[in-house]
Amino acid sequence: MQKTVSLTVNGKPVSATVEGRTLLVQLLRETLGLTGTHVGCDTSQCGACVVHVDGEAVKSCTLLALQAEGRSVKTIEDVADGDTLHPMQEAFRDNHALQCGFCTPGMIMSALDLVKNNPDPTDREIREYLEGNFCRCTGYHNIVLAIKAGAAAMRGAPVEPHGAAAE
Amino acid sequence: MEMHGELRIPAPRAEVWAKLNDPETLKTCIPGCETVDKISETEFTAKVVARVGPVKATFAGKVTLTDLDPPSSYTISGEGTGGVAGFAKGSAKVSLDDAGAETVLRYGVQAQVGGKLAQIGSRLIDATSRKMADDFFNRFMGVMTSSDGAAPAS
Amino acid sequence: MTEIGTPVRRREDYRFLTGQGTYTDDINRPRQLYAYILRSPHANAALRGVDFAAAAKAPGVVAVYTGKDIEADGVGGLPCGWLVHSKDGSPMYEPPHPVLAQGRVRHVGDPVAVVIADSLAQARDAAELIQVDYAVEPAIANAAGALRAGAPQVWPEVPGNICYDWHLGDPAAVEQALAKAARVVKLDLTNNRLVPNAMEPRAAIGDFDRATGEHTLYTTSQNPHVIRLLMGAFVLHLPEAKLRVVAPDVGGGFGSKIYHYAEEAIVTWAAAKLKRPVKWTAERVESFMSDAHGRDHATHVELGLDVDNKFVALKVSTIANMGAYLSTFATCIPTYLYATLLAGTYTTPVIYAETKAVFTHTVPVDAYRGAGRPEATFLLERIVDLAADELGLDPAELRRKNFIPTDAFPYQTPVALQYDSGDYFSTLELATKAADYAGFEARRADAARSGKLRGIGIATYIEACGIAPSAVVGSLGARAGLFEAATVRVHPTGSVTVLTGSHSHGQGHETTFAQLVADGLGVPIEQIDIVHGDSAKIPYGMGTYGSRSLAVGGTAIIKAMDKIVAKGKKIAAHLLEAAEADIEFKDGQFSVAGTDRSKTLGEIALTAYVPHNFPHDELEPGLDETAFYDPKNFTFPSGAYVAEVEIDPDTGTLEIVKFTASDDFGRIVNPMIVAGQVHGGLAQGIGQALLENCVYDHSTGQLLTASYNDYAMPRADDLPSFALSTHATLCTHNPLGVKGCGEAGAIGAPAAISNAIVDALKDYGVRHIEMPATPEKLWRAVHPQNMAAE
Amino acid sequence: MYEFDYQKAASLDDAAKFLAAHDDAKLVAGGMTLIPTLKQRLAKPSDLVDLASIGSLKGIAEEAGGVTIGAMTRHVEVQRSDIVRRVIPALAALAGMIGDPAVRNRGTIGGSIANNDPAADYPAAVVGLGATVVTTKREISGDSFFTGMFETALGQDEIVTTVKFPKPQAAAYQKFKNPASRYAIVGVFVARTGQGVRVAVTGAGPCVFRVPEMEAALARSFSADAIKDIAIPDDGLNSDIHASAEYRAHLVGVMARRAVAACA
Repeated sequence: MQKTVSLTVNGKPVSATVEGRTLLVQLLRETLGLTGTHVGCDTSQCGACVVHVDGEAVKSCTLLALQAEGRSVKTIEDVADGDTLHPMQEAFRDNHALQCGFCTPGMIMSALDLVKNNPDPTDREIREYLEGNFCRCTGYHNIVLAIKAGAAAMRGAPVEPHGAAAE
Repeated sequence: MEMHGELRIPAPRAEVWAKLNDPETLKTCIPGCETVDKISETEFTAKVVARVGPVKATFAGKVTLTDLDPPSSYTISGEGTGGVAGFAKGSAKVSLDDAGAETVLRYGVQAQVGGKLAQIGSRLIDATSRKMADDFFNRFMGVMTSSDGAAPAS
Repeated sequence: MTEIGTPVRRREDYRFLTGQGTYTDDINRPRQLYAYILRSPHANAALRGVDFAAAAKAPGVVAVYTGKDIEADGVGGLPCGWLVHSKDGSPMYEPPHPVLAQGRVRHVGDPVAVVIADSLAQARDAAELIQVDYAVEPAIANAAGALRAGAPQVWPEVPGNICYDWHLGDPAAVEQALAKAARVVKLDLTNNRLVPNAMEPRAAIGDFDRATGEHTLYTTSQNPHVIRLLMGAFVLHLPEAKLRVVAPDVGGGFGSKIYHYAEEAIVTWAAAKLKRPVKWTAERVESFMSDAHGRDHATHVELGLDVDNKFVALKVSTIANMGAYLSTFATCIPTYLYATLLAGTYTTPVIYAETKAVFTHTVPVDAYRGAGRPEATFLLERIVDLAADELGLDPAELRRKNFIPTDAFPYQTPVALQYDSGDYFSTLELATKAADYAGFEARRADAARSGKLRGIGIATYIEACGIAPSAVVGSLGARAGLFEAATVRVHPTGSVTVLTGSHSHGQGHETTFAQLVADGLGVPIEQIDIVHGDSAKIPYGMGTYGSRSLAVGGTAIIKAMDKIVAKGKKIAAHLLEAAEADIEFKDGQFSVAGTDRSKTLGEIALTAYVPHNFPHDELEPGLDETAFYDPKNFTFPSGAYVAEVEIDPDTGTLEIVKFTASDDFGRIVNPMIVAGQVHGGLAQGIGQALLENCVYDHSTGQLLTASYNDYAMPRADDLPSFALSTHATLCTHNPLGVKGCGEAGAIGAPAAISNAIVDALKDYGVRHIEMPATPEKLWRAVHPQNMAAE
Repeated sequence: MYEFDYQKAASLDDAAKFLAAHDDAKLVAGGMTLIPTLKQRLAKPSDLVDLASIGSLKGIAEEAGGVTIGAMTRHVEVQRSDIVRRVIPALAALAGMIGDPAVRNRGTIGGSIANNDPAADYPAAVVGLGATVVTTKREISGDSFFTGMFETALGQDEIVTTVKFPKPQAAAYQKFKNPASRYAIVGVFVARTGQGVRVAVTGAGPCVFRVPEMEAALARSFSADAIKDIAIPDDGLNSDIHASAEYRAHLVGVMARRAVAACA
């Protein structure tokens, strides 16, 4: 049965007709063309699909589009300010925290969720927070550095020399 | 998965044997069984709805009785396909021995699951098989001990 | 201008960071249909019938195809790219590999039918209506089991399930040396089966243009030209000129996206039949049962040592699981990319290796990051450590004693390779120093005081990268050339487009290659564009695998730039009225030696395209050069890794306290990217050592690890930060002196971790722990009364 | 997924009535288990009844010295709740070990206990703390709520509304995670209460269970040493490719001792 869902996506009101079984990620990718959010698994583990719903990180592959009714969804496409990268995106670039880029959008959305709740996370806290985000390319070493640097930039702390370049 | 067990049933061996060969009893005892239709003395078709937590899969298949040695032992085997869920096979070697007025039923169960259930649910295969076997023989015990020989409400 | 050696930030990052990458599944074509592939739930079954009448009538369904349709259209099977011969000279058995099963399925996941519908949901709904009548037969999933008498036969034509029984080296010399050895150390070990698990699942879109007759395949590939050749020539019989293969942004490969897969042929074929685009995207559970797996060896190894503790002989006998069919390059992995590396970093004078490749009812096995070299390194570094333990020697000392001396290069090994350069002492020294190897016993004692078992492990490795040369590999059975191609196109105002046959799926070629060009032509990096991945744009190239891109693809770019500079000099000589021999090129300027007269590259390019004043007698207009580079030899990166681990004996839980790596990659163009490659390789190597395992039920062939609930992927909190260093000896046969860095971590890490574990458990008499070293295995090792239960 | 009708329940009453009338309808709370199952087509409910808009099911309150948690309260809220962290810090810590952050942002306590996955964490807390599960029909003691693998005392149209956790004198949860799924291979919740000691084990068996021998020994002497010689029989424990029953039995002992030590 088709139903109409109305929500806010990246600050803009959106309405779409969906099936009960339509997932939020399908609405984003297929209906709205926001293909920055990726699907990497079927069992809600890899985190490539993480977006923010009402400011919190959720796996958009494990949420029905209809469950997002009336909510505010933010995807990777709305993180940068125009052409200016968000400090967390900048930190990922500066610390070479991405290779193939497939996990990156989910990784950044999770990183922002972490920093919102913990503005100055330790390495261990970052590693534990990434339990639901898999990366097969980087070995996470530079992702940890990037999130630390991104968090520092976001709270206005002096940016520490980046480890990736130093090596 | 393999498991073994033993029941002491307060009924004579011939009666236990008869129930073990009775489609209605099988239907009552196979967990989730919705229909059992007899094709021959040793072959039945069956429909079983398996529920494991959020999973609910309908298996259609066959129940066969082999190695018949009335009224002492047989092997009861079931094999069904559950669409996308995959398939399941199970068999129990059942033997009966007199113990005074009672009967001792011994069983050895083997189970095998394939397809999607094995691919994504391997952690649950053993526990589910064990539970289904336990349920089967518990229900059988119930059938044998209820006064009218009918199945207890479950 | 020198861009080489600097950590230039990646130019590809902006699009990935902002969600603007274009991966195959992000592409949608007008009027696109969706394919869902029905796969076998059985490991071995005859197909008595496939009834799809109901599915064909289901809502939205456009077509249902089975093996019969494939056969009727003359669609060929997937070819194998390397012919291996057995000891007796007979060729391997090469079974048919139909893109949809014909008459029989041979592994869980074998494609049986494809449903094509207006939506994916409709295709899946309809697939459930297909009734397949399987006659299930016994299956065999493990290679050793498949060799036993009476085992189920995967191919009736292959009694005993042996694809080939291959060998390398001199068996008599090895037996003789072992007989005379002062000590022979023996070990049986397995190299666990892995699933590559690039985070982007495979996907493919077939498109057909009726007007031009052109077929286009968008696919998650590491080498679009190879797919075009194999699919065009062997499977669909299409002329290459009418077949375009595009590999857009690809989300990781690690080997698994080298091969030609059935789905690529299915969507291309179906799109032409239906005259509509057809898209297929794997679910992760499908990836587990259709992407080529990696490794899966069972090996017996013997190392002989003389009284001076010098290695005198090595004997290796391996059973390699091929799966049910031969994947594209499966056959060369446990042979030419494996046994040839068994000298490692050592002077072992005689080596004999034999490999039985065995069919089983499992997903085909092929190259996965490292491909043969991790297997060789693992057994070699384990047996060396075991020898040190038996002899009561420091493992570092035993290694140094047997290293190939730094002045012995070029060094010919007894297993066919000639190493051009290396310095194993320096990387070992760097790694052991950084790891404070000398101070370890104090840390072990500290850990023991808090009830923990600490161990340290060293592994050295050598790898052969940039597989080459074509003539040699051809003589060994390769059915492909192994060159690379590049076009350097200088535009009229001096900006540059490079078209490369290498393919980037995370490696950062768009940056590293641009650094080469900025350095070579003196053009600002912003004015350089690197194009890859589209067979319609780039010259015929071989793609990216085996850490070859910079050494082979990069060299092709250098060669093309050399041609640009040579032609530029001629044009400059004409413009500047000087002798060609007097023209120098530096930092983007062509100058007459000893004068201040010069022309920029842009001026030269403009002259080449607006050839009013141009040496027409001598030259053609334009400044656009292509080079094909076929390397003279492999490159030989090497290194030394040190792992320090701590085990909780109560639970068997292991923590990597420190991981130190020192690598020799030759010249490094972008140290930031190189470090990233090492990090990623280490994570996969550590994953193999501690977490990852593809498990089949041996008696039924059921795949028990087809999701992340059961296949343990390394997560951030499973891994430490890594301490890296490099020490360069230059490759002597490519102009850059580069060696390749993509696989090193995955090659060296498993042995380093395993050696550390065995060291931690040495008081318990442990000789070896099979990978992955799970907590339960480690707990059982320290509680031997429980061993029997395993 | 198979197609279903999505219903947003306006009230508990509505939801219960709908369930009573539709045999194949399923409740969805956080959906963290249900939706992946549906994606694999391993269930075909006719309707999904979403409890998300029922405000009365959400929230955490300090009541009768303990903590009452609404069924639709998410793991992240329990993990971060000042009340839970003050009154039963072990419960907040347990909530923080479930799944991963994005899962904790959606998953709910009611969904978790109603599902009763044999490796879920919450059942250990409910039984370990001697909590009471309040439903639309009755109050059920934690000990009798979990009846078997994925089975609970809930009827078809019965919905969990709150869980009432009494405050223990001390409590701790120790979890040994499955390296792949991060579910509990073994999780042990130990609580010292006015009525004695409770030891509840998840992950090890088909359903959460208590260990009376340990409870008795700990009642005599609340120390890790007091239970060091109590061996858990492996008979009937779970066995899979990740851990044998024997290893799980061993881990129950280790995790229990660590939980006791963590109570100090």
